[in-house]
Amino acid sequence: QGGGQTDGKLVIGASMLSLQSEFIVKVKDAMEAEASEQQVKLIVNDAQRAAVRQVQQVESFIAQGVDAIILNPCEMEASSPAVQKAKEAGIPIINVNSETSAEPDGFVGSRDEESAEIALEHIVNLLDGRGNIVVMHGYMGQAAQLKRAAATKTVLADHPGITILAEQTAEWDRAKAMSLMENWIQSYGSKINAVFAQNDEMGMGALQALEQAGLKEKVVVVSIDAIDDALRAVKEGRLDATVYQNADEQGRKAVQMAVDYIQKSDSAAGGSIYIPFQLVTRENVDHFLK
Amino acid sequence: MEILRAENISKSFAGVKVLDNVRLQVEGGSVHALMGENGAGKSTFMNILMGMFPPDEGSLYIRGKEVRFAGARDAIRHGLSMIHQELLVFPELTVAENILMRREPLARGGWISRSRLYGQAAELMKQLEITIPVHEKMKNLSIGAMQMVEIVKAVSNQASVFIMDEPTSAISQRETAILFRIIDALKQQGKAIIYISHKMDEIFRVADAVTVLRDGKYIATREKDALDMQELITLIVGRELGNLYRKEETHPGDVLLEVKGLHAAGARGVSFAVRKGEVMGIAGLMGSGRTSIAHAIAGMEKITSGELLLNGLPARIDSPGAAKKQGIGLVTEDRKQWGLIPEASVKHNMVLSSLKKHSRSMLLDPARENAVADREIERFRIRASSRNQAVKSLSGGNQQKVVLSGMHLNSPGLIILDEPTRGVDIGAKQEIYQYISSQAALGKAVILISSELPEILALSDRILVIREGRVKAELGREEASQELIMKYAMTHEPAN
Amino acid sequence: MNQLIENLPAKRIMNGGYLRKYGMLSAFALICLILSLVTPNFFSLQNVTIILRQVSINGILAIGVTFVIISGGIDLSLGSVVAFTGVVAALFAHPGEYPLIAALTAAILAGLAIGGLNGLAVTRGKVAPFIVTLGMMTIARGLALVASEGRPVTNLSDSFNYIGGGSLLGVPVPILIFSAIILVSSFLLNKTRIGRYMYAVGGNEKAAYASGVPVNTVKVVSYMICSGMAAIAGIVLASRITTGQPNAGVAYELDAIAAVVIGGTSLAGGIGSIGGTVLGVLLIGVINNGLDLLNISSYYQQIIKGVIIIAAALIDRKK
Amino acid sequence: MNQLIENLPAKRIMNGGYLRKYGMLSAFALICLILSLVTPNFFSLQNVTIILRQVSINGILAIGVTFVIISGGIDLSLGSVVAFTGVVAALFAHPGEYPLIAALTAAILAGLAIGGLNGLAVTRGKVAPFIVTLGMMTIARGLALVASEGRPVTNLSDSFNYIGGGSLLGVPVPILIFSAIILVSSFLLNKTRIGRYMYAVGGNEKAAYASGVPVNTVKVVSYMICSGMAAIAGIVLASRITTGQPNAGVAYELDAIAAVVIGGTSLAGGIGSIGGTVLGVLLIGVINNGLDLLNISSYYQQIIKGVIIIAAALIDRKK
Ligand SMILES: Nc1ncnc2c1ncn2[C@@H]1O[C@H](COP(=O)(O)OP(=O)(O)OP(=O)(O)O)[C@@H](O)[C@H]1O
Ligand SMILES: Nc1ncnc2c1ncn2[C@@H]1O[C@H](COP(=O)(O)OP(=O)(O)OP(=O)(O)O)[C@@H](O)[C@H]1O
Ligand SMILES: [Mg+2]
Ligand SMILES: [Mg+2]
Repeated sequence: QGGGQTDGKLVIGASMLSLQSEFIVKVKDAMEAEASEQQVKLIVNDAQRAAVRQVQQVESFIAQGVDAIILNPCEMEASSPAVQKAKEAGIPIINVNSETSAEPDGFVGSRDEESAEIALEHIVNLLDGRGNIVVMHGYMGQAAQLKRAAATKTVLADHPGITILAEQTAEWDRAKAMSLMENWIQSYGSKINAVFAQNDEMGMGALQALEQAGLKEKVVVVSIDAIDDALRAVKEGRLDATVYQNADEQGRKAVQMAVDYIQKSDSAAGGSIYIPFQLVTRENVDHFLK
Repeated sequence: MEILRAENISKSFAGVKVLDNVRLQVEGGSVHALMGENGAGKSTFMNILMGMFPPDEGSLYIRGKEVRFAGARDAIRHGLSMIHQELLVFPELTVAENILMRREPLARGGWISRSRLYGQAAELMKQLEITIPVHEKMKNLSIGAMQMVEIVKAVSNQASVFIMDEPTSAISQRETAILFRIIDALKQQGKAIIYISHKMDEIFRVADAVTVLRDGKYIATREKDALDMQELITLIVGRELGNLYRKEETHPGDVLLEVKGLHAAGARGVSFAVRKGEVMGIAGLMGSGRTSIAHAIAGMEKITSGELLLNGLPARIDSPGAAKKQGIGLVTEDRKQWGLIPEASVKHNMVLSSLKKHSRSMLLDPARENAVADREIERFRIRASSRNQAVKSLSGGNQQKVVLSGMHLNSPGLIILDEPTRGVDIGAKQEIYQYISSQAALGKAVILISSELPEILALSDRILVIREGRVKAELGREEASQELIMKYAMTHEPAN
Repeated sequence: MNQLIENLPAKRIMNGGYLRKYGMLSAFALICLILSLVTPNFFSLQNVTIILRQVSINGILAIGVTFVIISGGIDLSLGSVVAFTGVVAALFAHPGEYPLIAALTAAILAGLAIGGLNGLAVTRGKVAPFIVTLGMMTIARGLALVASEGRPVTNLSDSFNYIGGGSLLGVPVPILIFSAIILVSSFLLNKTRIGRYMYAVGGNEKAAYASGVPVNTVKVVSYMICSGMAAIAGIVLASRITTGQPNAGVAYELDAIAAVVIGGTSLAGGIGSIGGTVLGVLLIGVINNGLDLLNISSYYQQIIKGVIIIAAALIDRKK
Repeated sequence: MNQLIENLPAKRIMNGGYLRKYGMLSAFALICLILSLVTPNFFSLQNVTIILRQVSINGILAIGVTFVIISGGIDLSLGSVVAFTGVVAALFAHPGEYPLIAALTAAILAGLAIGGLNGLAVTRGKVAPFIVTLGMMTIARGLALVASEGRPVTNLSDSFNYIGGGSLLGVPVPILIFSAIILVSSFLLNKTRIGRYMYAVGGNEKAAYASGVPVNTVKVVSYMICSGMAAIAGIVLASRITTGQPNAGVAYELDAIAAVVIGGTSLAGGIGSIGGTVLGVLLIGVINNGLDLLNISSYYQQIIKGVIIIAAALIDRKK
């Protein structure tokens, strides 16, 4: 342990879910900012959404003898071996953004279910508890898709007036979501009262399809992530709402926790920090727009 | 004794009847020749016997028992073996692996014994007095050598009927003699041989009986004793054929091409000159370097040293495109590899190299292409269902004519013909000979490379004899003879 | 050579031209028929328009790669090129900065440059097309990420967004672009010398060379056309989703190549047609649309889609 | 025919065997040398072990698809087969339910069945391999989702997890499996009739048919070997991430085919070797590992990776 120091600096290795995801890039940026303030060296690897690559990257970090590891898990279960390996090697490991089933030394992030709960509750409110919705899923089988889908079911169980007309994957992709929405409009036309998209990319795609079909006025669209485009759309009154997840705080807290852990080297430094999601509507959007 | 009999075989491709009720009966211990013009249906017939595809109608009997082949494997199991007209080789495998395909010797564990594989193949080669290294990859051999390997592969099968579809089209006299020795041995063992060739002298040398097909129909069968050259030709082409080698009078003019000290892959210091209006023959054994010389002049092969002068001026020819621009046209000996786009139509193949000439700047001119193609089909009497037939479904001889017409359409001043009558029937040969001598009479320079000495002798004004990449003799038309050419081509000299 | 040759893939494809096209055409007609029976909206003008707009991006890409495949090559980089050129276009398409033409030119030049590099690596560098374009696939993706700093490039001008979202005389612009490309490409491939040379080079490179065809030029041009088309698709996509997405277009090359192959173009080169490719594109588009209309669970959608593609190919060769 | 032939890709690829292998070997050696100079940890025993373990899954897949490619086919379904068989194995691997062998057998049978179907569709159905395996790619993905109900299958027994995570005499089990597969595959391909027939069928299918080689059987076997290997890879992967993940293995086929092609196997069939494939696998693995060790930003990593792959192929053909 500690063998990876260069010029006496602490070294932290980070394995990120995907650096092609806007949100994860923001988390990474925050981590880098914090790391340079704390004067620690941060090595960032991109797991490109593959849990097995993540496991490999953590093994590499262990071999390089980093002082701590930050893991942004691809999958709850599949990324767990990475956590176990780090713990076996006695290197502190902090999970950021989402959880693994193996317990890390510390956790900074949010409960993914919460985001879907907030979004769905908002839809239910706007529809007054009655209406038909369609649901766009992310890539099938991924943790975020599963958790958001599970939360959708639990929320709707309490609101029998809401019916799911159709649900389908658009694989987190805006172009695919547009096509899917167009096709749904063909099948269901004006029966659709609301769209819940598991991320903003898909939400924006659905929004554009609805606008082109001249249906936007009648349909509620809510999605998750609060990417810049979605925030602007909320501000313009096109998108009804998005759900904000605080990338900056997640990234910074994760690095702080890692540094604390190394310096104090006791488990008191660990623990879990939950950063709540926030609903973004036209009323509060200015607060989130830079 | 009858070994194989085929009755009432018919076959159509895409509605065109290619075989119409043909029959054939072959006896053990004899050679039965099958003859006919290009596209008469000989190869189609043989492929049916070999189980390559089923006939539409007809039956097949082996030793009197009717058989039906579900595939080539069945035919092989029933004791048939075939040398295909189109070389069917595995270019990436070695000579030994090619020869012993499906007959690999196994070691005790059930796996292939490489040492025995190469041992057996080498042994076969030795028995047959063929010197091709068995470890060499097939793709590194010349077509002639590949043809020899195919022969070895076929005749080393434990079969009772051997089908040989133009086995000598790519080899020279020396190799043909080896093949005939093999055939004699097979006859001794009581095997039946079906032999296809367009070369009359070969037929008279080996055949015990001849069956003739024309336009997919059975015409006649003749026993050896009742065989007459003139009658046979008439049976084949359906009309009287005049003098095969009619040569127009030529008047050699200025030197068009001068080659000085040419070195290339297979040429080691070759010098000669060709005049306008003359046919210069190049003779030599297989592998002597004739093709290398032709390729070097036509920009297909790198010239390592030496000089080419066209009309007295040094010429830089580094690609076939450059050669074409400078008025050099080549008919390749290897049409499959270098000559044809198999999937493309007869028309597209014909006009490919002269496309620039036959189009309006960048745009194609379909009407003109059609007209040109129809004219060429007419000129060379190409047997195709239409100008749009894919060239790969033409018979071998007709493919050769397509290659020839493609060269012709560029109207080059220097015509290089490398084995131009490979696989061409006797009627078509006559047409090609007339074409060659008329081109020379028009003042073009022609280089004619051929392994068929009679055609070289009849058509050339002058003959170069090549051995081991060098010019061994230059013979005038008057002095040249088969014996003299072979003497220069074969004499062994100590290497320097 | 019926039976034997029928066993050979090459021959099957060759059997070619018309026959094959009609086989796939019947398969396509059959699928359309079934869909219009089970889904009421399938044959509406509106839905047909939607299908056409949905397929236009894959259509443009598939036509581009048809040129490369006919010439005997392959292009795996086009999905990444879509992303890269989309980002480049978006960077020049912020409202009030440059005229629209700047965004279009920049993207298309970027595409042509990548195609040129692919072509040079294949011809001068003599590296197998699969490896060259696989390398370029990751290079162009990296370039897209670098150029966009890993974030979607948003806030694009209305005139730019019109390309993917607008309509002219009731016809969505992407459909118009796709149609124009079909016409121009058919012309290029069938009526010009370079088009003929592409078939020749793909059919037998050695023979084409021996006939004096400028083999290298032909190949480079085919790669440039392909990447140029990918740039057009990148522009249309960026405009349609009003964003330059650095992670757009992942695996688009597979869809495009699939459409080409379903349309009867041989991966061995030398055979194929724009018409066939368009048919392949429509087939895939109709399946996607129909399965969505039928609201089939996404797990089963995948299974059914795979089965239909194989079944269509089976009908194709039966005919 | 020197120069001309050297200009042609076909010939170049053919030029084959040793020369080509050594070209790539030098490229590989060069990359290793550079990496060991710039990164201190690169040549440690630990890092080499890590690299080998990292490449073992892609290695197993690449070897499997080598059989298919040498026989003149292609397999795009293997990434999905990894997911499907991984899920199948996981379903039978919950602790205390079935013996370990049940999970392994079920997964491998599932793989062989898919390979058999691929092979039958190609031979009996006479559909182009690209289309068949593309269809199977989405079918197998759908099956994985259906079998797992779209969720990762977790809670696997320790004995199962040992396959991907454990070590024997200090050597990680995946490396042992990979090594065993290399040995068995080389033997199969070089020393048995069926192996040699694969080269024959891929090299000239018609000639193989005419020689009496059972062409269809050879093809079906090659697809079954490929999918069987994919099942082994699926087991190793599921075990390594202690989950049967229905969305695992996306695009694995591309990495596997890339390794095969970099290793000198021609996509046209008839040429190739297990040794070459292993080299290709190692090359990709070393690049991935080295770029991670150097902590190069992931955007530039992609660019560099693409450049290195093309450059290695350039060195290869120079030699
Ligand atoms: N697959 C095919 N499709 C269409 N026509 C074919 C096909 N195969 C052969 N043919 C036609 O069948 C006829 C007979 O061809 P075949 O090859 O049997 O002739 P051949 O007698 O062997 O001629 P050659 O002496 O030139 O070899 C030709 O007209 C040819 O065009
Ligand atoms: N690329 C090459 N590298 C080395 N040697 C070569 C090459 N090409 C040809 N040769 C050799 O050069 C000699 C001449 O070959 P070439 O094909 O020109 O002979 P040929 O007289 O036309 O015989 P054939 O009748 O077989 O065509 C042969 O011995 C051949 O092995
Ligand atoms: Mg014939
Ligand atoms: Mg020759």
